[in-house]
Amino acid sequence: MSESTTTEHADGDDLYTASQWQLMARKFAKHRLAVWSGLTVIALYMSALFCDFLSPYGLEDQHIDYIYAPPQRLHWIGPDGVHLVPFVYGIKGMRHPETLRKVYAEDRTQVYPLRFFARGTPYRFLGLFETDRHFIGVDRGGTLFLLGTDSLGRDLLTRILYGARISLTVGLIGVALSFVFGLSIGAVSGYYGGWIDNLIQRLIEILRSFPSIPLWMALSAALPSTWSPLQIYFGITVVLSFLGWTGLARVVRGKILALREEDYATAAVLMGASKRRIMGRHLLPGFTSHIVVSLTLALPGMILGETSLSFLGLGLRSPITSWGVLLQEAQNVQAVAMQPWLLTPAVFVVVAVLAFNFVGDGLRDAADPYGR
Amino acid sequence: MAETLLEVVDLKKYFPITSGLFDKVVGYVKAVDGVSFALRSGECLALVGESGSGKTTVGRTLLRAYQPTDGRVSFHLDGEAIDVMDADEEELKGLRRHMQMIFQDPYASLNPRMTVFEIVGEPLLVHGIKDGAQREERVRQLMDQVGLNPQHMRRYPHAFSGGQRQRIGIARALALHPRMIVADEPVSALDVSVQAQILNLLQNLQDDLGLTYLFIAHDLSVVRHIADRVAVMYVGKIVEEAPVDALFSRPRHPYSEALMAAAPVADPAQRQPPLLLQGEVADPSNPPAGCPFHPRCRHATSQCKTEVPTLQSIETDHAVSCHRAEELHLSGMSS
Amino acid sequence: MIHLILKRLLWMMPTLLAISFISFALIQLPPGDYLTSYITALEETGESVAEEQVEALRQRYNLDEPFFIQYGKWLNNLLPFGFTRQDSGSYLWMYSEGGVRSFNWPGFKWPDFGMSFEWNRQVVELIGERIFLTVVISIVTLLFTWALAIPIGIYSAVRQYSIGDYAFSVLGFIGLATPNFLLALIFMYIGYSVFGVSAGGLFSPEYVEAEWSVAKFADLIAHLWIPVIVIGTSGTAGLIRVMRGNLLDELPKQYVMTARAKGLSPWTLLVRYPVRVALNPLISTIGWVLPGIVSGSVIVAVVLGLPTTGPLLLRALQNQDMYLAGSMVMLLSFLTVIGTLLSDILLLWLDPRIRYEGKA
Amino acid sequence: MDSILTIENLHTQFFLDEGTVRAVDGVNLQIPRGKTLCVVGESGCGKSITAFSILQMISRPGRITDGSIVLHREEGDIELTQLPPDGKQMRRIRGAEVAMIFQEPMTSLSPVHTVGSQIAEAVRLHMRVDKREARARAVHIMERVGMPDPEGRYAQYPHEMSGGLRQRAVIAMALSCRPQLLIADEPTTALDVTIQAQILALMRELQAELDMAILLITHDLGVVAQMADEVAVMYWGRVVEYGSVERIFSAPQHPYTEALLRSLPGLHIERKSQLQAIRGSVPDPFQRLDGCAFHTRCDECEPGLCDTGQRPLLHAIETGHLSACLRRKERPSDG
Repeated sequence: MSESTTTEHADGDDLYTASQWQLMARKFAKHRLAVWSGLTVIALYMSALFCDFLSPYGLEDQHIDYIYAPPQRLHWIGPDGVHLVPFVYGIKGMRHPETLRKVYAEDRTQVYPLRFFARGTPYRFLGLFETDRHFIGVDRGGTLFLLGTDSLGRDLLTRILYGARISLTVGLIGVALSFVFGLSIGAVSGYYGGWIDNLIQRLIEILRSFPSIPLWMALSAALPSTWSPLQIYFGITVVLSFLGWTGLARVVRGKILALREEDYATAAVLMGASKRRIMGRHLLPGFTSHIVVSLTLALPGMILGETSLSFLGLGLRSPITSWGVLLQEAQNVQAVAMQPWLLTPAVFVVVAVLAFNFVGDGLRDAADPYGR
Repeated sequence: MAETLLEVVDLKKYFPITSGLFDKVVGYVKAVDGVSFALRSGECLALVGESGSGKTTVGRTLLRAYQPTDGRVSFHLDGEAIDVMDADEEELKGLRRHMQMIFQDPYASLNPRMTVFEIVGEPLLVHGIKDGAQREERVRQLMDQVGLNPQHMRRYPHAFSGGQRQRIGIARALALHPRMIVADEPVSALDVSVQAQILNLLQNLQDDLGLTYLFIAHDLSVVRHIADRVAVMYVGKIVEEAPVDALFSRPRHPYSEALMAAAPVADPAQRQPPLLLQGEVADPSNPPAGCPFHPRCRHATSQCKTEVPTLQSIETDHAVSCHRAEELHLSGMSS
Repeated sequence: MIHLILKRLLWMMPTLLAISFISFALIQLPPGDYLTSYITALEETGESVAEEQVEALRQRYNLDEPFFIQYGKWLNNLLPFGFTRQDSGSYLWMYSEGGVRSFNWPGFKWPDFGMSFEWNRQVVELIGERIFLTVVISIVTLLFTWALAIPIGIYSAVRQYSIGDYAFSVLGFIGLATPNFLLALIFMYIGYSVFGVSAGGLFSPEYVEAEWSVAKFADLIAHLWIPVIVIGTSGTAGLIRVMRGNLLDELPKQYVMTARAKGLSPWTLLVRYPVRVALNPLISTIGWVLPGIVSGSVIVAVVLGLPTTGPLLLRALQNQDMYLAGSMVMLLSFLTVIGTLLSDILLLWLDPRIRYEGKA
Repeated sequence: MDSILTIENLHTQFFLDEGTVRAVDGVNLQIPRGKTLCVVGESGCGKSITAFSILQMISRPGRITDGSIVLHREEGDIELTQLPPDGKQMRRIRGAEVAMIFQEPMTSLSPVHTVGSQIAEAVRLHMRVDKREARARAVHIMERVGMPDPEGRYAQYPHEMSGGLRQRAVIAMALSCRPQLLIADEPTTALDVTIQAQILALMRELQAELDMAILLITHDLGVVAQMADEVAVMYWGRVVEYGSVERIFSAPQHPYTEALLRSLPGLHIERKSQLQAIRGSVPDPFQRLDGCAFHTRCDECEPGLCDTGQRPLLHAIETGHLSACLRRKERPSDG
């Protein structure tokens, strides 16, 4: 060779030896909104995991005296000056003389500072050991309803935190099921082609022409009412994934068809590589990032699906607590008008769905670091 | 004369065209329609033609990247002829050691998710060299051989320029010590200044390793430089086959003549009004009757419109498929 | 072109058949049969059920037959043509040996979707007007979605990364993330607390039972916008992304450069070339926008109390009134399939490239 | 020299996240009236961006940052860089006085409009004619560029035509208003050689007929030799050599031009010999280089002279022949 053709670059080897995932991570990190959303998602899952510790009360703790109590405000400045730790005033309920409905007012004489690691309803921490410490709480006699209470006087914040456990995992399991179906069916469709492909494509087309909510409604209405809450929960995830896999199967199939035509796949065929190797080493890595993206984007759909179904009373039912189940209390305008805080679970739904969407969007932008 | 390494007889590759309510097959694109040639050990045979001539399909079909429609390809290995087209998986894998390919697009031909070591080492791995150190040693040697810095073994393709990528592709093709390489337009996607580097590399490798090339190209000046013999293709068929000198000094098929006249010569002193070839390349799904070139041919007679000419030897090593080959006096590239 | 349409029509058949099958499977899914639920329902209201009445119903719904035969008979009933049940109560095609009496193939008949147990009425009667209103809402929503999404999408693409683009993107994402029913609740809440009126329904009280008239139609239009906005929001957000993406793909293409090099003004250039091309794939999105709209309308209708199929479907499902529910799910799916077909034909008509491929 | 267009010290830069690309970095050019100027260079040298800059069709993130482009016309000079890019004046010039054709005939035409309507639109934009007249003129010019059955082709869509026909249609559109200057950006690169010859011949013919100047942008030195009157060689954003086609090919003054010509396989090179390749590859576009940009690949590079300071400017070797080599400033030689 007469000449050396490698040019040395000042910025070093680093960028050149970065793998696909490293490049993706770098590109993703530049997408600030996506990074923040990612942190939000992590925070949501963390709070779902530690909900019994984070919430001030137990899931089913009822406060008969405080039915439909509005959210209590945290104060820093009291009659006696500025507090270092925020506090709440005690609340007093009374009947409205005309409407006879219960209204609540702050009792400025009672000051309950926020206590960290306060004692409260006992629970098993992560199922490991018994404890009665909660992250926040107030002294006996006071109440801490930061997001108000429901028709049975249960603390809404507590219930939302517990609800996250169900609402955020329904999607995960649904997506996991869709993933298994979508990947295998899509791979078969794309790799074998021919009549199998044709058949699968038809099936997908048919499933996609069903409007999802009516179909979900019908399927979940068909779940026997005798089932246990756990069975219902899994039943709903299966129902949700019934339509979820089609999108993924399409992505997988399309990618396989496209990548199979790439010269580097042909090169692998020509070196005598086995089908398994071509699939595993050349085709599959070509679309894993796309699968991650479509999974991320499928999650919010599942969360919305659960919420909507439960809201209509066709999905999860109490005693299971999910965001959708909590929203059932806000089904009519009167309830919303009188107790608008009952809509707060919806805020969590929106935030979670938004966060997933932004993460998915950021991943999609980062997914193909080799764009020429 | 050197022994024959590869023999292709009446190779055909048709791609079906479907239409109608039930995707009925209504016709075929006859991409390769009865091509025969032989590759001699150590030579470089160039396959020349315009788009739609089927030259790329020939290369891919004889390597069994496509299943052929018909035809026979035999590979001569140590005095034994192995049938490529009927080889089963096992035989084919053995054959693939000896027949490799270099691709046109230096971007699409390298898996962006594998390092150079993994790309160049993959054929070794597939063919049973499991030992990592042994593979690394061979990859190092290969990278050196194609003029790449072996220290860059752990880099991904995106770190390399077009020319360097093409070298990686060449190293991969060389990994198993092949006897024959199909080079499909290996320099046409490269910049002028890099093109010469790769052509030099290909020639050096041929000299050092005794490789046999099937060189698929459309650039006649490149072909003239690197090839020993040339086969000119038009709409799925070979219309002329000859040693380079013979073809360039005295082509015998009007299409070969037209191709040469159309190629722009990099010399302003040689500005002749080019021999204009009217019309466009025929549609391979619906080629004209008779000689497929007749609608564009200045010399066409009524015979050409009805009778299909066959490839016939008119001199030693010089075959042409034209009814009027004997009588026409055609001019090549002047020098 | 005719070939392509015929081909699509032909492919539609198995799709519709499969939809009907899945719908029937849905009817069959709940444990127990409808007769049991029917009897329970009747007994709850205090009526007693005679033995022979039960037997007659059992006969009518072929409850003793195997699944596939039940499906076949159900299908035969809902086809607008086919074999009619004879007086003897037997089906001609089942008992051809027993002597052919008469049959009216290929005459036409009204489709029979079966009975609603809860309402004790023909399913067809129950859903007739509701399906019509569902179609009206869907179409108006589709138009609304387009009318909003196309200009915004164009703006976002042309002014990529501008403040407006970001604002629309964020709004769009929020629109995507907000469940339909929440939006409906918010609208109703605003209507209730700010204007003191109920935002629900499609008609003012005086028109609910009225015959169709110009005034009733005007009243419908006046009420339509809230459900349309509520249902259309998420679809609009999605379509804005699609339109923006399509246009961003088209803008750097060479034909746009060529047209610009001709000396076209920026506006004419934009509308005549890249927008025109970017609109075509948008038409094919009807295929997925439409099921979304129909889906959304079901939930929104429940919250807003619209006289469409939604509340009826929900009630039917809650009461396991499965003939009614299954028929509705099937009809809604049929609607989307037909909508998709229409969009395909529209696309075929608009895009010369597809027409050409069809010819080849 | 009577020129139609003068470019002085043109700088066009692209502001990307990864850094600034100085795509055009101080280009000086004069396009002679009624003649063909070929701009030749490898991919990324800025030749196309120069062309787009003339028509002020640089879109974000790119911008003309410095320099002037003056169009000389009968009613007086006009400085294009002073005009608002999509203002009325600029639009009157585009298509009417300066027309442009592009590389990809497959994508140069809108896929959803008929070919004829796209040509007629150009006519109507710049001439006061009604629809019928515009159509007649479009058909006429389609016939003139050698499209068979122009009446029938008028109503066809681009995908119903071959690449050659499409490029003819694009040329018809560009020439419909008889421009003074035609900018052709790699007009034949995507075409087969025989079709390329037809299109180049057509361009020459129409040039003579309309007395128009052509700015032909290409990487193919063969096309340059066949078409050019004057040649500008570009490297890394700048013109490094300018001269008549005869001088450039027979006595190149810049080492880059020389090396390019030497690296070509051709009739003057012995077959199978080593080509004189240029080593290395074009520097990374984000890089900043001191001195002559070619010094990283130049065999004559003199450390301390070529790799420091400002980029060298063009200087006259003799009348009409300019070069930008620091070392060969004083000693012009015959090639």
